[in-house]
Amino acid sequence: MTTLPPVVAVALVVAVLTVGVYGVAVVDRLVSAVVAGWMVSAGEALAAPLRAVAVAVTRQPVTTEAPDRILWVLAPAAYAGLAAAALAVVPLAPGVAVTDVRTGIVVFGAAEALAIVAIFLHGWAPNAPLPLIAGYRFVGVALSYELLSMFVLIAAAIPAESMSIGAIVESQAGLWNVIRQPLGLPLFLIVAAGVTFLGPLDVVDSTDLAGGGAAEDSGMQHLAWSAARAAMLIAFSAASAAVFLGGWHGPVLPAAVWMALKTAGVATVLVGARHVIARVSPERFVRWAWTVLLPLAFLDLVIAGMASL
Amino acid sequence: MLSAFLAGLTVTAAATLATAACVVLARRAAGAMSTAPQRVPVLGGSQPETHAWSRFHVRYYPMTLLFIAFEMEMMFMYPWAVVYVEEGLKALVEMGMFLAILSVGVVYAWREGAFRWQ
Amino acid sequence: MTGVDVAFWVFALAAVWSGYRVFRTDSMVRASFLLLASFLNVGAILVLLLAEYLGTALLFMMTVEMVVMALFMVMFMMNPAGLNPMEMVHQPRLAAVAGVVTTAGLGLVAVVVDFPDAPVDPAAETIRALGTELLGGSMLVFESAGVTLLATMVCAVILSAARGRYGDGTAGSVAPPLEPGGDHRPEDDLVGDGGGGHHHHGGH
Amino acid sequence: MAVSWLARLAADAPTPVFAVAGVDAWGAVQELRGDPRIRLAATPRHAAVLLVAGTILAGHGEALRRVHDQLPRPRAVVVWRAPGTGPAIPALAVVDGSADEVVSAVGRAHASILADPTRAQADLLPDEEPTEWRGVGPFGQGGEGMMGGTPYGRPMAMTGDDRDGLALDQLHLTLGPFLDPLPPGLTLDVTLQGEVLQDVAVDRAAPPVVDHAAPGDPATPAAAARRGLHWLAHALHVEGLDALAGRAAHLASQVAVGDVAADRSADRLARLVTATGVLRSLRGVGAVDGADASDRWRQRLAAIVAALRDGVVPRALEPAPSDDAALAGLLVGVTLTDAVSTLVSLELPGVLRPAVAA
Repeated sequence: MTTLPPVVAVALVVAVLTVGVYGVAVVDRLVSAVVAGWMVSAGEALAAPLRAVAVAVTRQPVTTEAPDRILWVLAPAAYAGLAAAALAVVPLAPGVAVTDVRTGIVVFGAAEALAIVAIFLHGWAPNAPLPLIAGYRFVGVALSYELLSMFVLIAAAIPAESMSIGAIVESQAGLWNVIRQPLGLPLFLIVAAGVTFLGPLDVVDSTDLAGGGAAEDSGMQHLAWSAARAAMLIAFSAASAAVFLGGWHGPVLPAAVWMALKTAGVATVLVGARHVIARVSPERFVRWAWTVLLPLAFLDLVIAGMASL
Repeated sequence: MLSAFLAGLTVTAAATLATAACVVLARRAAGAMSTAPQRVPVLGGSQPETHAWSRFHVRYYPMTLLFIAFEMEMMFMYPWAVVYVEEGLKALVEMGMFLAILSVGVVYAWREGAFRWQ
Repeated sequence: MTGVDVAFWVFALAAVWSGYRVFRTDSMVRASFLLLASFLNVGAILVLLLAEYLGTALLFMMTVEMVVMALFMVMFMMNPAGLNPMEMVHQPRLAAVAGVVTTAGLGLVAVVVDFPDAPVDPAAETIRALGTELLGGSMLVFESAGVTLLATMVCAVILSAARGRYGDGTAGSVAPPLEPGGDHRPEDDLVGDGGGGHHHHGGH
Repeated sequence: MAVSWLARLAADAPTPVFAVAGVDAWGAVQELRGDPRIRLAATPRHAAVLLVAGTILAGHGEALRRVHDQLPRPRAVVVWRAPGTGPAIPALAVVDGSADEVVSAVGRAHASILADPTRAQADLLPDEEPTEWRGVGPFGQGGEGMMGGTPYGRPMAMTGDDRDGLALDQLHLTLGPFLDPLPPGLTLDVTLQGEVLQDVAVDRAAPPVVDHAAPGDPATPAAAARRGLHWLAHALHVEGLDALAGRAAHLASQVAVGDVAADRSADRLARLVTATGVLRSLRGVGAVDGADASDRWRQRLAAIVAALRDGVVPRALEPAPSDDAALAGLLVGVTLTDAVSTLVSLELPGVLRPAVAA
């Protein structure tokens, strides 16, 4: 287990997240333009994130009556920090890992669980009805998808004989987990959609609650939240690529390039899902998660177990 | 190993602090506080009668209790997964039993309608 | 002092400080998540002790548990966000005495007892050993835990779900008399005209 | 110099707009979702420009001023097609022309407040807290006891009974009249416990006089299709499908100019909407006379396609439920999420149907 010095680690993670968040914003612009049937030039798409930043910087961050100011600042900060933590346990190339520890998937799961706290607090902090409702209904959804995440990651750990994500990647040298454990990736993508509340699980900052958790966010407060959300999407895309899509394994191209391509591919799928899959009501998702998805996760574990006997 | 954890912690702290700094600086730079009419929560033009913070009636509370029990079980499964290949059939059978017991709990809860909004 | 010592003191002080803040804040949400912060620091200390799995599992478990605790705290506590000023402690004098005595007792144990000094080899396969133990000598314990948790799940559903398969959970329930041998008072029943029983107004 | 560079960069972004529309201009506002130069925000907090369109009822003056003040500074107001009878609001620009003109005006207003923030518009309501509370009461919380104060000017929520035997706090809220997800002119007085509606009172705006969005004979297939597409754009937006909403809105503007390619696009749009699974996710929500929200969506989609492809003026949907009490009854006991989905799917007389018969 080689580790990077902290300074290099910070530089690496910050660079990946910055490029990733920028890329998510560009892809989001392109996909929404395609779905809406608009023409958008490449230059315009590339400039879109910068312009959005400029708009946010020029707006006043509004406060509400008696908000919890500390938690309101802490929520996006913690969410971004957890995205960095989740990305840190994912090795980006052989030997290029910040925290590829033996308990990798547990640390990843802990970051995912702490993200629930950050998202709940973001809804709680403004002391306003619509964000509060959004925060609470998210927790119901989150506690339901959390079990799925534990199951599919444990299933991936079985053939690797280790909880380290680096070892999980190594175990896929012959056959990728997406084929060996076909239910793993779809279930994990549902979890990713939940943590970044997009597409079918767009239950937090949703339009049916006039912006929901972000209904009171303006200016930099909103930008920080959106950027943290995109960062988490990148962290989950990288984890999906490493755990299910063989990580850096692939012919011809260098390892890091494969990893980057697979991460970008998963991120594009998730961003696309945001525009073409309708929201499921939280109540129905909770019922569905426990009665349909959880048995599927059991099945995933059994398949993984059978294949590794 | 500890150095890897230290690197992870540094990365987490750096991202957290950088984001917090952006928000705090923007709030400082905006100068004047929000005015009283600006601070009213968004409800489409009307005012709320009370504060939003209240004894919030969570509708999925039976599910959360079930979740706690289930999650505690799951923590046993991480070390189990690591030795699975080594132990082979024994591990499969044991975990099968374990999961069967848990499934009984979930099926029972489903039959009693515990996943419905109360 | 080694780096590990420095880290230990940082985490230990952070754990104690956030534990102390739990009792100084008026907001139930802040209290829950300050307690979580305390646990996170304890988890970090476990990692420093090279109990890698226990430490990281503690982070994971405590996080979701504190989320659920926060939900229930806010549900049932009066003035959950502490918007109105209030006294957060009951029986402060007794609590202070109990606190001092406990701290002194535990402190004495910590100082006086000669703890074994048996550092773990960082390369030791502790997680593997744990897994083998769960499938070997401790298998019965492990399976009993499964049955116990099943009982927990069933009880949680019975106690909390308002409606079951056979209809309203309170249907036919009769409130016990207030005094032993006293008369049953229909107005205490949970069912019926909504009188009595469930007008509890929280409190802390 | 740096600031002007930033201002120019921000001015090039799609302008974030919060729209407040009278029933007569609501359709025209929905059509703006098809224009990439602006972005209709779900909350005033995300907007830089307030667009006030059509006839705002005199009784909604305070609500309008409150929404105006909720926009972060610097803010600008653009008024569009106002008949001059509504509540007065100072505006940076007043436009009476086409959608294209108003989008340009909105962009110019944004650029102008960015370039010179002194041009931005100040609050309309006085900077006063809802009630006097500072220093009142033994602990200065504006009252006595743990629940009796009015800290920060507002009282605390109080408990009420509920169906599962718990008696937790209720929030009494008025949603609207300018809440983005609600149909225009609709105000809901709700009592919420958790996210479930315990009590609902519906208040609808009086039917307005004229519909600018679809001038001419409303009985033409094109006008009917266009009105259907306005509904679809808003409904897709509420269900979280903003990009598809843009497509629906763009199609509406194509229909308006008599584009012949519109009929094939309508077919494609209906297929795309079905593919999102929105019809499946709305199944069982807000059933009236055996038809749920999903059925109503399907009927409306079919009507749009029929109007454009076959030139059939669709039979008007049964306005259901028939009265406000029945509508309120439909919403009691469901979550706010489902209540919004139900309202969006319904054909509400006096709300979605401008007074075409007049």
